Amino acid sequence: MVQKVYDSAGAALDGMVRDGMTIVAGGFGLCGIPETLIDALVRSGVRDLTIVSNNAGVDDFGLGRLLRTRQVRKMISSYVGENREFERQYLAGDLEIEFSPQGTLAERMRAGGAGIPAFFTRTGVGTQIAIGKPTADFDGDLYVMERGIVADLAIVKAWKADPYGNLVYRKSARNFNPMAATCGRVTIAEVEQLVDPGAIDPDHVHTPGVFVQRLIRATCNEKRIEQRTTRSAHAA
Amino acid sequence: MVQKVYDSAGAALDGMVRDGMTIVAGGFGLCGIPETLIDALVRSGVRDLTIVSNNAGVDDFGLGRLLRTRQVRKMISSYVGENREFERQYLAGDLEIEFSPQGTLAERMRAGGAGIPAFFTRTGVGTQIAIGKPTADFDGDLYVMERGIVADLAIVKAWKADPYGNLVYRKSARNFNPMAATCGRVTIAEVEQLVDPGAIDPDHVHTPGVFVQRLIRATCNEKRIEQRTTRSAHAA
Amino acid sequence: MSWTRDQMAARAAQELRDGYYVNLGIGIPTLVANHVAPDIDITLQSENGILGLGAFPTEAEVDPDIINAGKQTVTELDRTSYVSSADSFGMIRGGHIQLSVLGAMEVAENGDLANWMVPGKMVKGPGGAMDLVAGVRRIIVLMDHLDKAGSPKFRRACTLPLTGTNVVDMVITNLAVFERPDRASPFRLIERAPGVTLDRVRDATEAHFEVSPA
Amino acid sequence: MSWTRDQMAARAAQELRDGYYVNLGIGIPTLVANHVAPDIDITLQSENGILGLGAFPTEAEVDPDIINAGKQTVTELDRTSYVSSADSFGMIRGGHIQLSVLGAMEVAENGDLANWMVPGKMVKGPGGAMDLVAGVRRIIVLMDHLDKAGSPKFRRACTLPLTGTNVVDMVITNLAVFERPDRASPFRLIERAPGVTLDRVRDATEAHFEVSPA
Repeated sequence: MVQKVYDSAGAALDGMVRDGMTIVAGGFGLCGIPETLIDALVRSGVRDLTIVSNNAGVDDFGLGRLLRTRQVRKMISSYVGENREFERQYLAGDLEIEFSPQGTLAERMRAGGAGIPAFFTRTGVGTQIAIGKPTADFDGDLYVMERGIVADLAIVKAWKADPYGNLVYRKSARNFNPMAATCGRVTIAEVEQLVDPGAIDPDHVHTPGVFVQRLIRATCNEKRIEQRTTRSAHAA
Repeated sequence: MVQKVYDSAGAALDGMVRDGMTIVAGGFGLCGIPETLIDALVRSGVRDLTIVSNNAGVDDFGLGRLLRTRQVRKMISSYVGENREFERQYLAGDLEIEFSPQGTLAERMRAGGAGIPAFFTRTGVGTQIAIGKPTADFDGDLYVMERGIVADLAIVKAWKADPYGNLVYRKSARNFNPMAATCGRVTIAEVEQLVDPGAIDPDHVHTPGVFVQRLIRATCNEKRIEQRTTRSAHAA
Repeated sequence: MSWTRDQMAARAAQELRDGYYVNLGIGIPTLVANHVAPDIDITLQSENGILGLGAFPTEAEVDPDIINAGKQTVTELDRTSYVSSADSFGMIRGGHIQLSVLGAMEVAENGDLANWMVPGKMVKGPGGAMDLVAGVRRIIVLMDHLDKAGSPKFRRACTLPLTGTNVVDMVITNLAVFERPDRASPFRLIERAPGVTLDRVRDATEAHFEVSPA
Repeated sequence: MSWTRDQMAARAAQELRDGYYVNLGIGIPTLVANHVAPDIDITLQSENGILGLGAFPTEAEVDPDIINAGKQTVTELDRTSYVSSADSFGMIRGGHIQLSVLGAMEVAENGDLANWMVPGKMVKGPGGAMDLVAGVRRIIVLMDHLDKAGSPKFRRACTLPLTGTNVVDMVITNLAVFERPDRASPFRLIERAPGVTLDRVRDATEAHFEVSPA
């Protein structure tokens, strides 16, 4: 059996990174992001990356770390509002951004992973997002054509994995991870728990092992919270 | 709270059927088919149906029952090989068939449910399936455009449901049911077990309740086997 | 007099129907959840991948793996299911969410909506707003009637880059409520805040609108 | 002499590599699973929605909810996951399955494949065959060298309606093995069954092919 489990993020990235490559990353905001692999990418020194990710992290966490070290040339995202370093580099012309509406971005990843090079959506019709893209009329409504995304590498965060690479996500940390896992030519997953073969019910697998080539135990599980909103326990 | 649980298949179908309508049905072969709802459709006497389903059942079971009573005008399927009644009616010109490759059919249901009117696939390029359909070149390969499917009614079979309509399928009985559930303007699910609110782990839901308008306990769970293939227990 | 934000949210909550699946935008729209009538059961959707959003957690309940589309910590309910963002936007794009309440910078009389960028300012991106307005069946905008400079936000045409074209069904401001029965019809003024005259609404509105009762 | 069906399946099994995800078609291709080398670990996919197919069940294990794409009862393994048919064909169409072994009525020298309909006979439909040949990275055809009428099945061009164009990478018959390194290259005869002469292969083959070693 091919061994998918690697000892460290550095070992899992070995031979998988090169300057100018495209990397898709799971996560929404700072939730469900592959913290361990992002740190390893920082250490790898790889440059001129195109990163496909819904968000760009914050200044000192998540993908923000790769921005701070200026390893990123272009982002494909739906929202990058939480990151001042991003703004500085963008305004200086050092960083390119391609905005994709959030649902369109999610679908572009799924399409790329499922061998669908393009699909039509109403999202963005008549807006700047549709400029330069083909449109078509179906049953009297206008739709814009969007392209599937296939990346050189996908990095995802999951809650549990078995040695076959079957992944289970936890709650809203699932977000973009399942699609990201499908659209990398190589996919590396970091997981909070590595469990024995058979420990995951076959009906509960979110990402089947076929999509995961390499696997590590996550060593960074900080899970920083962006908006800690609470209510009083007494009011409950 | 809107009550989704109905007392019987007949009650759940009440007001939902009309001659000439399009119905999408989950199931693959005789596995995971909505047996109870199919029988109720037979009893309803509704006619001139267009049925979207991967298969057409067998002569005396599954969708074959609706064929035998000549309630079906057209099938959209990938494979109808197990049904002689189908063959008789087709050769007599009483039944129309639109073949869609299995993966294309699954994707067309998903697309219809997800608001995607059309997508491109390599499947069927250069074959009879692609005749009359637009094609386009992406990155040097030719693809054919296929349309999303939205049906007037979807009927699906699940293993478990809670009163909110959250569904869980069992093993390979999942097959086409999740996509069928999304692409009906109204979706009725029949389930083997109705469980209490909260009894299904939110991470294990296969079809979220938003897609299910009506729900019944299945009274037919024959689950007929088409190819009973076994090995000797001693050889194991 | 004009309506407070809570009163605007309460007015939007009157549009909810039993059994609705609803997506509430970030900001004032989230207040709508506080005004749901007791006999109405709705399910809130969060586009990152939660169907069945609960309230904010107590300190003890805070779970970094349960956040809403505003990246706020939330809780789950006995009806909750989690899905991928692709499946979540499948619900949205596929028309399975009945109602969305969103904020806006500008709304045009033809139903165009602008709420994602101001030229010359740093662009943060559309997030899920374009998907919501394109896919959800009914869109209600909650916004101040005038912007900070005192200019009308309900306009003949949007001056800002659009989020969607012909997507707004109802506009609730601090002064008035405008509605249209379908997207081929003009907006009609159906309610005014207490003490707000028709003339005041006309003065503060650039968009053409009908008045009901006429 | 010519190869038996089991020998053809065993030859196909030699193409398996450790870690491969493989889809085996209905009929002779299913026999390939019986010939996997002990040091090779592969995972079988069934397009209805099983990744990690097990053997046939014992009578006690039969479960009508576990069937393969041939509608046969099967079992699950400790690696198994179930997915929807949409997700299953996502694996196939997206190129995540390394190898598929399929039967064929005809293969053409340009790699075209016909295996789904015979004009004049009742058409049963393509099932998943068109998706498999379009999406799986490498396609091996297992078929008899001649049809029942004694005509060559490996032809200049297919006479039957196509399942896919330029999709076949290797042809294993009861007489010989043909392969090509990529889909721009011609097929090359690389093996013959014991006692089968080159002339016999030429006589029984309509397709042009190269011979290796030349």
